[in-house]
Amino acid sequence: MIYNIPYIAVVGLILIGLAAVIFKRNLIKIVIGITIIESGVNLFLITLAFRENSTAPIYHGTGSRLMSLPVPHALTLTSIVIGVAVLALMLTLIIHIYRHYKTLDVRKIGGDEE
Amino acid sequence: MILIIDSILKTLTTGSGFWNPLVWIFTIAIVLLLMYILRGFGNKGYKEGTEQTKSFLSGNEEYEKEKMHVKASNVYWGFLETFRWLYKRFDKMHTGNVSDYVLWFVVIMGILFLIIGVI
Amino acid sequence: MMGMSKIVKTIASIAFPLSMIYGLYVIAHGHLTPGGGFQGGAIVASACAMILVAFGSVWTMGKIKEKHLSVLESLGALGFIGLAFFGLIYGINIFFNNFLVNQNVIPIFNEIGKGLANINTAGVLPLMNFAVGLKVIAGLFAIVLVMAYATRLSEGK
Amino acid sequence: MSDILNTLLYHSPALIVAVPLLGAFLTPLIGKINDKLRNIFAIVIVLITSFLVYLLVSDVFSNGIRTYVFGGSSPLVNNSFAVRILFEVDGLNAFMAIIASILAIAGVIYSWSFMKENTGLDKYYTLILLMIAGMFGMILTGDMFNFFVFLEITSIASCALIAFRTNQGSAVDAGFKYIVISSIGALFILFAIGILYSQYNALNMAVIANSISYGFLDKIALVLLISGLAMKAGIVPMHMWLPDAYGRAPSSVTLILIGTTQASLYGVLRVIFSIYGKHLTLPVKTIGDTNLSLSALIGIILISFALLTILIGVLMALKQNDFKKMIAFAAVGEIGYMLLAFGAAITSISTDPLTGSTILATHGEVALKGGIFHIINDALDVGLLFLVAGAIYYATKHSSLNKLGGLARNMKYTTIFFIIGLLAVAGIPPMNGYVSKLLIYQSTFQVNPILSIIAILCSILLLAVFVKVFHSAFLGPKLPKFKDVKEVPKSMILGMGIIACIIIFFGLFPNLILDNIIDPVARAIFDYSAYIGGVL
Repeated sequence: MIYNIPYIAVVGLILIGLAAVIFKRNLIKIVIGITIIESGVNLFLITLAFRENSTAPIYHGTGSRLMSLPVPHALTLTSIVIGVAVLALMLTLIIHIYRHYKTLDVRKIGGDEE
Repeated sequence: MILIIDSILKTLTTGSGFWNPLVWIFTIAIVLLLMYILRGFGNKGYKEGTEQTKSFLSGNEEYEKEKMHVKASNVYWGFLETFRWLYKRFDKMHTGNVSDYVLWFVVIMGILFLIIGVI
Repeated sequence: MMGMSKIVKTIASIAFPLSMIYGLYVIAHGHLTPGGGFQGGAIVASACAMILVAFGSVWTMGKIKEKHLSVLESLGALGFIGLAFFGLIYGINIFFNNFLVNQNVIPIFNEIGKGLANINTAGVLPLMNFAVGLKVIAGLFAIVLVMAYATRLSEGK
Repeated sequence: MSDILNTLLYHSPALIVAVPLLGAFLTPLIGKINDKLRNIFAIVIVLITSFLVYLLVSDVFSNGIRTYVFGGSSPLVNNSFAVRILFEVDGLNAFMAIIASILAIAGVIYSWSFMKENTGLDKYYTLILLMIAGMFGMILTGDMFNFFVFLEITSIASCALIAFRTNQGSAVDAGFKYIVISSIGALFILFAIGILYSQYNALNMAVIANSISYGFLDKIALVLLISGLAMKAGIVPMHMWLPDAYGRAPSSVTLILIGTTQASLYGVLRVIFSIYGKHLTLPVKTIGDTNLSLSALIGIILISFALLTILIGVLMALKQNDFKKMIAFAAVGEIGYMLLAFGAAITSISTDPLTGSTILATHGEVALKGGIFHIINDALDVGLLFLVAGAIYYATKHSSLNKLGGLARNMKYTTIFFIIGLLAVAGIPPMNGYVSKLLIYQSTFQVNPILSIIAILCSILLLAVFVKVFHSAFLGPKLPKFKDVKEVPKSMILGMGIIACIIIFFGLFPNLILDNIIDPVARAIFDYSAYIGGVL
């Protein structure tokens, strides 16, 4: 049971993020929701890498040779890097949106100007 | 002999028929030629730039150019009017709100879960 | 965004070199310890962002221009892709080939497995880490700088 | 000479992605020297890439699957673990690469004049080359996680390009919507990749396809992959981002966006046909005496999505008054046709009672061919129409159809290109759209007559949509405010001309294309064991 807690947390994080994206009106909160979904997925990948009594995958020469899987760690890192880029892009676009529409309410933006 | 003609004609067989664009072009060329010949039987008295070419609006004056052009939103007015009940729903669907877009995604994902996961 | 008080400025200028060195250490030891180009670059970029917050975006924009950063960023990316292309030319001719390991051209990078904490191991990996680090430092700092500058403009109106 | 060609051919899968990437990072440095040089540089980079695509494609169609491993020589480590990143190119990948390269060439040439009046063109060319690199990466990769990375690269670059005209609030808004949608979709795809990795300890598509079983977690992964990729491909009712993004981006960007959308569609096909290909004939449910197999289930799902997509896309297009938004909705409808064909093909998959292998019925084969042919036709037709819309915007600075009129008198070439695109999209002979739609109608009629009736009806409505555009933009009296409108510059005509020539060529010689390109692709899609054999 205790090993399932991370997976429950993953599903919880994804659901919280989705709820934030769907029900919140502020653009910044929508972005926060996406970031929460992303942390949920990252947590899932990290959890996959875990082995009991394992160490970080660094070559020591001596000691315990049981290491956690390095591949999901690499995946998580890549996904974090991509997440940073997406986050920066979204925030930049929000700055522009605020300049044009003078609001961050998701219902009030996006109409055609004509 | 028939086989050779067959293979030239049936460039694209679809199971129940065939399609050859070259034959089609040949046919359309003949039809165009016929049309041109028919056009030659027409009245020779047509002159450009006289009152013959003026639009006939039941005797009224012709409007200016901008007003004469039918606007895009007026085209297919009847069709759009008939299906207004349908378009009302479509408009309700296309809110232009990004939260709704994600909501549709989640709904579809849920439906697919029900269909694929449960069955 | 205007600069903050004198205390903040002093502390920031003391902490800046320390965090800078720590970030560069993480970049340089990317192939030996956890971390690497992106992580170290993010540390250095956040050190720069700290300076930005303390001294204000106008002052920082006077010191360093965004277009210089974008050139640095291009150079970092070019270094990474260029190293990958060098793999095509040397050795067994594979894209992303680690051409500096087990060869006789530049033996300094040849020492894989000899000393565990030796920085000259692992062939092209440290070089790629440097390239990625350069790109991340320039890229992240440019993003933060431009955003701070942009919000300054909208507040001024 | 042939030695160099052989080396290039050997490395072509990697170089097709790496050359635009290198070009993308060199562009800002070259842009510091000279603007014209930078434009020429971008075009040259795309031409080199297309040449590499040509080499790769001609080899794949004659010699079969080509696998390229990064950083090593064998895909397997210790004969068991497939940890290395690899590109695996079979007929389907090669076919998508052809589409991507045609769109990339036309888009880059077109943007020379089209974007001349904008500032920040260094970044524009960097982003467009990044987007092309990401698109090729998505198409060519044989690794699930790599697919996700390239998906994100493409969506980040294209989002920045959609919002390129930051002085228009609607463009920025469309970019924001696109990035929200695509990042959420991509995160769910990543989640599915994690699920698959946790079970089969591999990220390689072929290895996963080899060892996949159809348990509960695989079902979840299938749902997540299909719904995430379907959203990126713009399938109703997850299409709403598409008219915004297509309609508000610069036209040259829209052209390449079509390519990325179809790369996502390629992802759907790869997931269904290759990764889950082993279990397509698996009976999942018994109702009475008949077994409902997975292929029938997925086929019915795809067909119902397709009908929704066609109907809503076309009906909404009829109502729009904005030129580009109208074409965007028509593009949604066109995606439905491909999906309809693939759905019809999947329903006809069954197990051969004698050999036990999976076979495709004859009408399924025709449907598969029609669907594949329609992918390239849709990209060309809709792309040409978007370029025409861009040309009209360039000449008149209007995109609302209510304000346009009488342009045929001033812009002859553009009008001709529009007529070609109109006939092709509506499926009028002798354009290419007719051939693929004919195949689709024929095959879906054998699945269920109602499907093909709806398809034909919507095709007629599509013609009506574009007749409306033709009437209100090109016909009518010469409006006084457009007195001084001139024909667009040469590079834009060249960009449109390339696509128009290909459309006419495909229309006049469909058998050439069908025999030499579509047939191997149809066989490659269906043959999942060959795809697995490319790695293991």
